[in-house]
Amino acid sequence: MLNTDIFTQIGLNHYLFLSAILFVIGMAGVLLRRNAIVLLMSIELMLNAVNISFVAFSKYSGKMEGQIMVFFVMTIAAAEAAVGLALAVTIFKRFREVNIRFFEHLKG
Amino acid sequence: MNPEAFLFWFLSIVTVSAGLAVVLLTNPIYAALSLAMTMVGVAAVFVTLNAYFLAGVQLIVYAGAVMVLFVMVLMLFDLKAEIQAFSRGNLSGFLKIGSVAMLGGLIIGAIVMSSNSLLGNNLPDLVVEADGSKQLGKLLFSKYLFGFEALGVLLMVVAVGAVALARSKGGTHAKH
Amino acid sequence: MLLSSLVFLPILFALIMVVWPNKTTLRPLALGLSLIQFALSLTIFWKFDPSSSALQLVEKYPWIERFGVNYYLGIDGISLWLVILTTFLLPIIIVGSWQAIEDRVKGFHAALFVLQTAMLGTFLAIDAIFFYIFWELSLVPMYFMIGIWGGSRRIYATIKFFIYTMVGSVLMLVAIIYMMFLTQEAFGTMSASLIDFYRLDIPFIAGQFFSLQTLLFFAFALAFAIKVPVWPFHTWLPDAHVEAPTPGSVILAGVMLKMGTYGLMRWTIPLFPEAAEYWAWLFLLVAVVGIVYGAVVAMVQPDIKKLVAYSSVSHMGYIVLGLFAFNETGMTGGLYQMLNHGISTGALFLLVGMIYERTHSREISKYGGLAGVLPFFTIAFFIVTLSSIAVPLTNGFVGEFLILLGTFQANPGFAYVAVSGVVLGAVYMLWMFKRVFFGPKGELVKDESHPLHDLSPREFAVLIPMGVMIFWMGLFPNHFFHWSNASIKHLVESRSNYILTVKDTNTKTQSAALVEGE
Amino acid sequence: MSHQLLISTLILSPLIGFLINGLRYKRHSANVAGGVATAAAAISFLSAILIFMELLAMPKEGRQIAVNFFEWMTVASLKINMGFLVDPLNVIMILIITGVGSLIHLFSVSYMHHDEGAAKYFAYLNLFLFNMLVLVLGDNLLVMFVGWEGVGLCSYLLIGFWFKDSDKAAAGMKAFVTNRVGDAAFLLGMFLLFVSFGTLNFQEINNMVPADPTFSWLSPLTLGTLFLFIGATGKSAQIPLYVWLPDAMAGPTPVSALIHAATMVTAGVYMIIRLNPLFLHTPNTMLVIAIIGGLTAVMAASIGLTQWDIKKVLAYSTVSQLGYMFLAVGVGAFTAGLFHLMTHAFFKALMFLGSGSVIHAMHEEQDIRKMGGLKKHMPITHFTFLIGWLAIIGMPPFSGFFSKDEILWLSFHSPLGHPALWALGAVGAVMTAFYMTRLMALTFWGKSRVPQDVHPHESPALMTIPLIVLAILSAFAGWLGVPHVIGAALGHLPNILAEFLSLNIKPIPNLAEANVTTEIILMSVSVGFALISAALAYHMYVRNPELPGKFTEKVKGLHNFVYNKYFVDEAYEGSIIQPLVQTSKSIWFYVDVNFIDKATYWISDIIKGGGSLVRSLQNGNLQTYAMYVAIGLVMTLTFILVR
Repeated sequence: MLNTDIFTQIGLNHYLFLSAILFVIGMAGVLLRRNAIVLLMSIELMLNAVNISFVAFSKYSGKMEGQIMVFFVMTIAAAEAAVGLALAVTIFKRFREVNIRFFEHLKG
Repeated sequence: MNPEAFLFWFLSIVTVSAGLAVVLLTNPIYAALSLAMTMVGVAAVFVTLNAYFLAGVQLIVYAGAVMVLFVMVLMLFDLKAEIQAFSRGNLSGFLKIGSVAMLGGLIIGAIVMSSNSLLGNNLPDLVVEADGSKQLGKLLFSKYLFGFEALGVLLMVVAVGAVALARSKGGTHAKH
Repeated sequence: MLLSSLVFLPILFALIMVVWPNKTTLRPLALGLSLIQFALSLTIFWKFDPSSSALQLVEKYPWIERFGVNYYLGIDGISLWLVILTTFLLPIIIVGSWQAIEDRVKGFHAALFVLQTAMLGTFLAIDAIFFYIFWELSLVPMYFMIGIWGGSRRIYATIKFFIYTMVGSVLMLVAIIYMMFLTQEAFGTMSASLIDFYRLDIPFIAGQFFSLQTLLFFAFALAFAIKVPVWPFHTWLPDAHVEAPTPGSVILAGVMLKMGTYGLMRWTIPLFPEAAEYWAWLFLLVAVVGIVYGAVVAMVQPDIKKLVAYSSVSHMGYIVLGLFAFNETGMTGGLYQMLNHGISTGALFLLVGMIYERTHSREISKYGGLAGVLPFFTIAFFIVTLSSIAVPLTNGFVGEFLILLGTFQANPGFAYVAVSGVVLGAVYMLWMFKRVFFGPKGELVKDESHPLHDLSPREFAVLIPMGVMIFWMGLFPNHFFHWSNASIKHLVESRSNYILTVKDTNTKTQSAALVEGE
Repeated sequence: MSHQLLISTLILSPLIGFLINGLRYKRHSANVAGGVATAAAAISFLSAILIFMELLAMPKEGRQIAVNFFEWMTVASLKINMGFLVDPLNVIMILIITGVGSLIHLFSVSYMHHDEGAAKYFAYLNLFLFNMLVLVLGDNLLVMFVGWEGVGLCSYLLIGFWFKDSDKAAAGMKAFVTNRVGDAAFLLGMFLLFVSFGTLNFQEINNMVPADPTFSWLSPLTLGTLFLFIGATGKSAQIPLYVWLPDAMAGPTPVSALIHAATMVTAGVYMIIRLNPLFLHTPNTMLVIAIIGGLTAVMAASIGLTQWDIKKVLAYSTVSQLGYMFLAVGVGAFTAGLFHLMTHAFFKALMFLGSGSVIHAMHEEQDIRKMGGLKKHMPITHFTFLIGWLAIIGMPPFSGFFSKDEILWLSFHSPLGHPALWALGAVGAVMTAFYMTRLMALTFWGKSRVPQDVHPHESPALMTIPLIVLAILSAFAGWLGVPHVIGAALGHLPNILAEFLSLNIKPIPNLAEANVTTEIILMSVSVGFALISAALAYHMYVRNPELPGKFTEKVKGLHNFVYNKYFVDEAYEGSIIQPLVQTSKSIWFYVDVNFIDKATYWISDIIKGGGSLVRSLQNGNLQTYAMYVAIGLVMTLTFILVR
């Protein structure tokens, strides 16, 4: 008999799994995509994944701090997106290019 | 299958596939739209976790403001689907995918291994009250007031900085 | 205050050099200051008590109390002569470089004075960290001296010189820090004082390389061996010498190499007596190999300066041989040979520099018949050659004889081989002498358009003190032994349990007062 | 006069002469320079005579004057005084040195008249005297070594005096380096003695020598004496280190007379005599010394048979005669050794000066094939040379006869001797008679082969006076050491020398009573054969001048072999010098430059390689950096989980 509890009894772990998968997907985007803007999007994805964890913990431990943290993370994410995009705009304005491979000035 | 479970599975499938789409679609506009979809999914997940206020904020801030910003920028750039959306290099590509997969596996493994010690076995079903927003507000303006204010300052700085950056010609690479 | 002023006055002099506005009076000023310094160093003899093996004229002030690091200067019979040698050579170098250095004169003299501080500090510091600072400081001015005023491959030579010495000294730093922790374990408080280091009892296991004392011994010994340089680590020396300007070569050969042998004598041997004894064969071996190797390689050098550089390798081999004989004869000979080498090789470099100034070549094959053209130069060169090949009544003989005798007493086998250096030394020096000074006139000497001038009064002024020292040290070595005997005797006799007492500067007067009171 | 002052005058007056001439060496006046130098030497000689008289005035047992100037080196148990000791042994030496030295100085004044470096020459000559006196008078081995090296140095300077000629400079260097080989052995000998006795003082060593001889080859004393002997072979030109002496003839001829005949080269003999109790203690060394001495005597004499250069002949003759001295000391006949040293100093100095006179007359020509018949041009030179010749071939009653005969007899008779050694000596004597007669014949007698443009003339008085004085000494000095048998025959003539030296020289142990008949037979045999060989040489070179050519034609191979000095120089060149230079070059190139130096490059290459490897990680690509973060996360997590 297949134990179906794992499908029916949704608990903390399920949310954590979901968060992990989203985080990994976001990370894959950061590593693999070449478009700077998509890169930024992937970062947003990772942040959101983390947020899910926070909220899940908050719910299952009964503490509000998790949600507070999510609040902060969102703010930071918004700020980061704003700055990142501003940078992307200036770079694009100068080079007409948002390909991340194009910016390798940190080369040692 | 109870409604809760159904809702969870449905939302997770939507969120994950939208997330995948963000990474896999070559056209940035589609990626952006998929991201918006993911945001909405996440917001819905928040709802299932009784974090109504956050769900709202998520929709407003992310799916609203941030996504609009992204789309605006994309439109500004007028980008087409890219011919080479993914970075080149067999070895590094393999390494990247490999390391990402390993990381995912490891995180999940970690969760499984530590699930017993995380919060104990008898998890309370629902602890957070329905009026979580009130508690959140109280907490935010008392205990975490300083962090809140600091965030405010940060946002201010970001706003000024972003404007300054966007206005400058050539940004950090400008030649004077 | 005497030692402090001796060590740090040169820094002040260097500052004066830098801010001095008048370029023409710069050299006389530097000469005057260096003479003041020399005179100051001579006043040590008034205060120094040669009958005591203790550390004298001690100055100790806490510096980094948490780690037991002190500002700690002291002098005894071992360092006394090296200090005098350093201060003696500086005026000579300044006069010797009167014409050799033409650009950036200010910087050059400032570097000389800073180097002086570093060298004197190395010889006088009794605190390990303090010592290490001076040890490393000495690299910097030398680096600039070779790098700025050097020959065509000077950058290569400086980097080689710097990295070589650095590798060794970093190991030494690790060992010093480790020993500071050992003092903490042993005495409860951390101390970097050499005197506390001597009191440590570091476990030694014979035959085991990875035992504490052996490792520490090699960490120190390697640093010094590279500086000396002992045989397989010698390749930086010829390059550095060839590229260095004359004054750089003189100071490098004259004093800086002695820092290595002084280190062996002051640090390595008394700090790790068992390990030193156990591994003495290794040092005797490389010393003997160095003596023969340096000599045979010197023999076939086409470049005079390189020849002298390799002869240094040979001579420094003698010093190490003497030190590791572990008897009074050998050690005294070793110390004496340090002074001899400073004088005679220094003089050789000066002479090579003088002829280089005239012809701009150091290639032996381009010379010949100089003796007929430059008689005074030839005489000077010949006297220095005699000193270098250790002809009796010159200083070289006393040192070499004592070293070989000491080695023979301790370990005849090595002495039998080392004696061959006596023959080979004569071969390479005299062969070079013959090719440069005798025979028909070489292409550079013949050249009618560039008539060569014999020694100028300035050059006489440089060489006469050297010549006087050569014969004085050869005829009356006891004048010199008198001041170092007690310390060397103490070192040899109580080597396995070496303790350096500190002589209170006031005791002398106090006891005198007591006698008067009675 | 106090002893200290006397000895200071003796030693320091040549030094002062050296300083005076050295400081004014740019003035070219040979007369002034020579005057100063000769005066210095003469003052020295006068003080030597005064010292000698002082000694004679002393009671026989206490005949010694010890003077200590200052402590030279004092380290631990090593205590070396700058101390000098005069006793009967070295008073003879200083008389020879300063006496012959003064004569040679005088001779040089005229001989070096035209040389522009005369002041330098006289300075060196005085410096040599100083060093030689230090060598002889030093009361310990180290002070002796000071002189030992010092005379080598002067020899170097004087051989290479005409340094513009590369060969002459090379000869000087060869002399110094060969001597240095000996000196290194001398040092080792000193170390062994110091380790054994704890002192280097001659008297203390001689007093401490154990009574019974040691027969072990490896005992420190045997080794020590052997090493000292090797030192002596260097200085005194014995096999295997004799090669420098013939080349040393590159120097001015008076130098050859003073340094390379009369004084310096005898230093080795003197040193052994000085330490005679010690050498008697080690019979093995004595045997080696005797054999080497005998062999050198024969070998050098045989080379002398074939040479054409007047100075080369004399040089090989000197080597050969030194061989006799070593033969003498090797069989324990120290008195005879010193006796021969003295007579040899007279007649060889005489002959060298005579050859100098000839060379001077011949305008620097040294080849005896271009001489002949000089007798009538240079009567005084010829006459004095004749006396030297009679002395060296051992013609009674000239001095060489007495000393050589004493040596031959003792090499046969002494318990340390052997008939074979006597035979070597006798063969050497026969050869000596032959080549010296040949030299006489080719130079002075027979028909003149002098080139047309050379007009030989008698030398000035300044040169002939020393010749005459030396000739007188060569003729009569032999009577100082009349052998016992002759003395007895002539009515109890005492052996003055032996008696005078008895304080310093240990008698040969277990010496049997001399058998008068044997002694006379042996004496007659050696003298007889020498006479026959001299007559043969006269016959070959004066009567039938074509005969030698025919003879050498017949034994061409052997003649070539001997004429080329047994190819010893070439053998040394090929087996030692060239390999040394080649090995040094390859050591420098392959070991120093390409191995030791390169090894450090390898280390730096490894570090550099590592650096560029790490550098390639930092490629400036943001995503790669992100990947490192991911990999780091993976590793950290793995670490946490696995642990």
